[in-house]
Amino acid sequence: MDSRNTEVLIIGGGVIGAAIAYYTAKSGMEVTVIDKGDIASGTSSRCDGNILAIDKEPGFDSQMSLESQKLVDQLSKELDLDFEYRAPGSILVCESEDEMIAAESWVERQKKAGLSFKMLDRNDIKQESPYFADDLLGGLECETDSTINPYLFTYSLFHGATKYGAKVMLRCEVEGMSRDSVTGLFKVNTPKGEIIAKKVVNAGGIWAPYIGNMLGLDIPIKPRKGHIIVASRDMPVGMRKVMEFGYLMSKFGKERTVDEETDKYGVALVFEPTESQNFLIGSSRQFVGFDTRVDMDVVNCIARRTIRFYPKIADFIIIRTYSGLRPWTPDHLPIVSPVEEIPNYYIAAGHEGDGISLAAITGKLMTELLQDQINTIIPTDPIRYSRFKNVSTIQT
Amino acid sequence: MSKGRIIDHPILGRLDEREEVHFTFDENKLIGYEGETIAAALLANGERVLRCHEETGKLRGIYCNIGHCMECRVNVGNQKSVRACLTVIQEGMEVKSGRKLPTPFKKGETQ
Amino acid sequence: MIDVIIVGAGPAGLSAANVCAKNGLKVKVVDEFMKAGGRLLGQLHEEPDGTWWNGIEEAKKLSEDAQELNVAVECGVSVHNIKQEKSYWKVYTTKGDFKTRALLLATGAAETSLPIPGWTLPGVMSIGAAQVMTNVHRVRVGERGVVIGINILSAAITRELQLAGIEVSSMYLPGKNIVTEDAAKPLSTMKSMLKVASLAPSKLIRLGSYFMKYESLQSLAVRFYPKNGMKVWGMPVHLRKAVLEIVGDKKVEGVKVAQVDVNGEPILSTEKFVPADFVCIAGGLYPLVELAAISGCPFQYIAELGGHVPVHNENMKTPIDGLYVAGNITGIESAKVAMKQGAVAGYSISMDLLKTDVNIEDQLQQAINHVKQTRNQATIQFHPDIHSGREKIHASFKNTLRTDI
Amino acid sequence: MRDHKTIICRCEEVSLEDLVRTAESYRCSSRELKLRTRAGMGQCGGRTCRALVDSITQKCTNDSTPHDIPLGYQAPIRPITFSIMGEKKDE
Repeated sequence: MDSRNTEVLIIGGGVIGAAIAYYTAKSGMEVTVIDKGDIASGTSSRCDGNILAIDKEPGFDSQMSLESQKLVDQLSKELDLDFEYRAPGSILVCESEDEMIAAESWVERQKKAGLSFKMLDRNDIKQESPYFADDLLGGLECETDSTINPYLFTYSLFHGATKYGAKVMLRCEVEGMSRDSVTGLFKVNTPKGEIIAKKVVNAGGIWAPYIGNMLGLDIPIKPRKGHIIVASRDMPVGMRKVMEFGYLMSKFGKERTVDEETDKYGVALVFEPTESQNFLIGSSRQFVGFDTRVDMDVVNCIARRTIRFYPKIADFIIIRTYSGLRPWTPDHLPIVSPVEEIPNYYIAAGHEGDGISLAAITGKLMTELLQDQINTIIPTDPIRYSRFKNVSTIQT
Repeated sequence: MSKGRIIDHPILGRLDEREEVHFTFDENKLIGYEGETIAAALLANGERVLRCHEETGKLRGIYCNIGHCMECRVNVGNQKSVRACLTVIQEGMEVKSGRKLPTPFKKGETQ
Repeated sequence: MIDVIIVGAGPAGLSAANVCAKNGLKVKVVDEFMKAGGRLLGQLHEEPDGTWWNGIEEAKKLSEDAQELNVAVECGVSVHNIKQEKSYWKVYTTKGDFKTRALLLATGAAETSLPIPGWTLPGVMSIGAAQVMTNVHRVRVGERGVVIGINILSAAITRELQLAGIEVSSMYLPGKNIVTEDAAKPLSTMKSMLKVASLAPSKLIRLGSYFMKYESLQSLAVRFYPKNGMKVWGMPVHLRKAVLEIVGDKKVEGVKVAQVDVNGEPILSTEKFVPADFVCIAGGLYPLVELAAISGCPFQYIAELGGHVPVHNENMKTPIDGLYVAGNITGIESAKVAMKQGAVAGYSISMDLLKTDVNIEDQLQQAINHVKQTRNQATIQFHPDIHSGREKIHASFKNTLRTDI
Repeated sequence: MRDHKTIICRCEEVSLEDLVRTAESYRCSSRELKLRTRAGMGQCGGRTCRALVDSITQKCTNDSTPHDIPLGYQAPIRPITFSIMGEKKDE
């Protein structure tokens, strides 16, 4: 059996692993990435692609996204492979007075946190797209939000990482892991041989708890399923990402005044025009284990929600659907952190629906953590693993 | 019936007389026969080009003729992506060829 | 709730429907095409005994039987999804969603492509498209065309075009590239054509039977293949010429043809333009398995059956409860075999839904025997090793533990 | 209108040359080849090109065809409108 040594072993070939690989390799570290499947073969190719601040809790959360946006803008210039980057901003639309009031306070808080948000009135909404329902009252805008193709972004990061010397081993599942108490080295068993690593980064997404469990960790991440509809090329409906304000409610588990099914499946409209002029339309949120099959009842519900906001696209053509599992954490923030009880073991997972948004900042931060830098690009406390120390059972 | 049709066939016999159906293709008035598909009626009228590729503008006609390839998709009234090869023509039907669409996000094109 | 929904009103689907209905089951058949019959529609060939196999008539007979038996045959309906629930299947269609106790997928086959520069031009169509246009719609696909791809299906359909008075000037091999490779080799094409004795011209058979007996002489047979092709029904079949490009401005105007060496590599100095106002692409057939794939049914890749096929047994049952398959979705064979398979599926479903009737079990066994007999007697054999393909898939059923998803 | 490229995916106009180059560069699966090039991602759901894409993958990676279908199918397997998809239906 082969045996190889590496300074940093990243477990997970999704967008998070890709970004960490890129920044660590670029910083001169010796990096190996392993994945049980292919690059971007899990959640990172079963999602939509946005670097959003608009839907982040004002404060640390939205600032983290803003930093990520800046990094992605840089990446769009420094990486060789195009990943369909655009930065047209994004909007949230409101369907009730209550939502408008909530939106105003959202905008105020985001502005206070230093982000460029503003309210939109009925007229602005009409200007935004002639396809919108007439009864929408207004909404809000985040000017800095950007959009990318998630799997092309992942491919591009890996392409960049390998140019800086990163090694990528695919179809290479972690079968077991141990840490030598004397040398402190990690021994990782894979079908392609043993890997000895000084440092390990668990970027396993929904599988992070499974990987963590090999060293006795209890990582509070659960798969939360989301569906997306792909609609075929048609006339441009709008130029940028649109979400209904209710998306925030659904994301943060707040009460909404919607019909039973919409509530049950956590359906909230998310609309994204892609570079190939298709439309990606979501969204849903369900805890149904690791079942990735598309549930047509959920898709029906999303289609109804779409028509509610865009009645004029009822005759547009749906060409396929897909669903992905988002790595959910109890407080909706990711874990990007060293693990105190296991020196040189790190976790970068649990981004739920924000993995694409936060990949760049995660990669950058993890590189700094791996190098034991004191001054990091963003504060690390809110996303430390240790915040879950006292959470013994995960509540959904 | 027009010259595009196979009226007499040595094994299948003579084509039955059928009712005419009047329809338009991109505003041109054409005649087909009851029970036939848009694709058949258009080909019998000498129309080979049914649409162009939405992005590149390259011309397309029927390819598989049994609903698999989607190449013959046309617009019928307000309906998009109607497969000409599976859809029976109706009196007064307005058939429109598929056109090139704007691609505002393609690199090198104006937003 | 409906007892049986059958997707596909072709030879397999209709035969199955009629058997189920005879046994008293409530049956609904849906099909995308506007007429029932599936691939039967358009088939027209002379049997060895001189009679004509007219698929349209066969389809009519099956449809009439279905009507008499009160089978609900709904055409112009597309199924876009299926889902297994606890005790039934849900079938999602463009005309509403339905529940059924048993679901039979008889979705047939789709055509394999032979990509050649210019094949997206209007006027280029699959060979099956030309067949349907000619025999079903009775519309001329053009005045003078060429066929690219020499195989059993293209030979049979080219003959049908000729019967309808449509001139096919030549049949050519496809220009060789990484994906057309197998269809672009003169030797393997010749071998496969020799297996269709009834369709091959006598001169070809003579040449073939002399040379092809000996492995070492096989390439000689190809080497001596006439440069101007060999005439079949008055039309040259070129095993030593390939279409390198389909040419035209707004639609097909012709093809660029060159001689090829024994390996199918073009000899560029021999390029010639051949005018044509239509071109047919004949790459063969593969099982159309989409619905089976989204049902979660396990698959096997079996080249002899034409590609990926859902795992099933001789009774046409898949390992998934209440899900059955019949016809070309289970492997590429003639419509006659599909009809017999449909009957098997019909008895199999009847037995499972009605439980007790011993009589059905006998009939099921008989029907299975009929499939084998029909297969053995087939004049058109799409794949010479069909028997071994069938054995493989049936064996895989035994190996598949029921996958509870 | 002359185009000497060999188109494999007619819906997304992906050429043989692009597919072979990508398959050879990344030695990747059919699915990754699809995602990198868009071959098979158009309206026909890959019915016209999936076998071709699979064969390019195999030839460029020297793999044999797997028994699991390399390019997965996703419902709806026929294009349908939002209004059909979103209909509230009583069964």
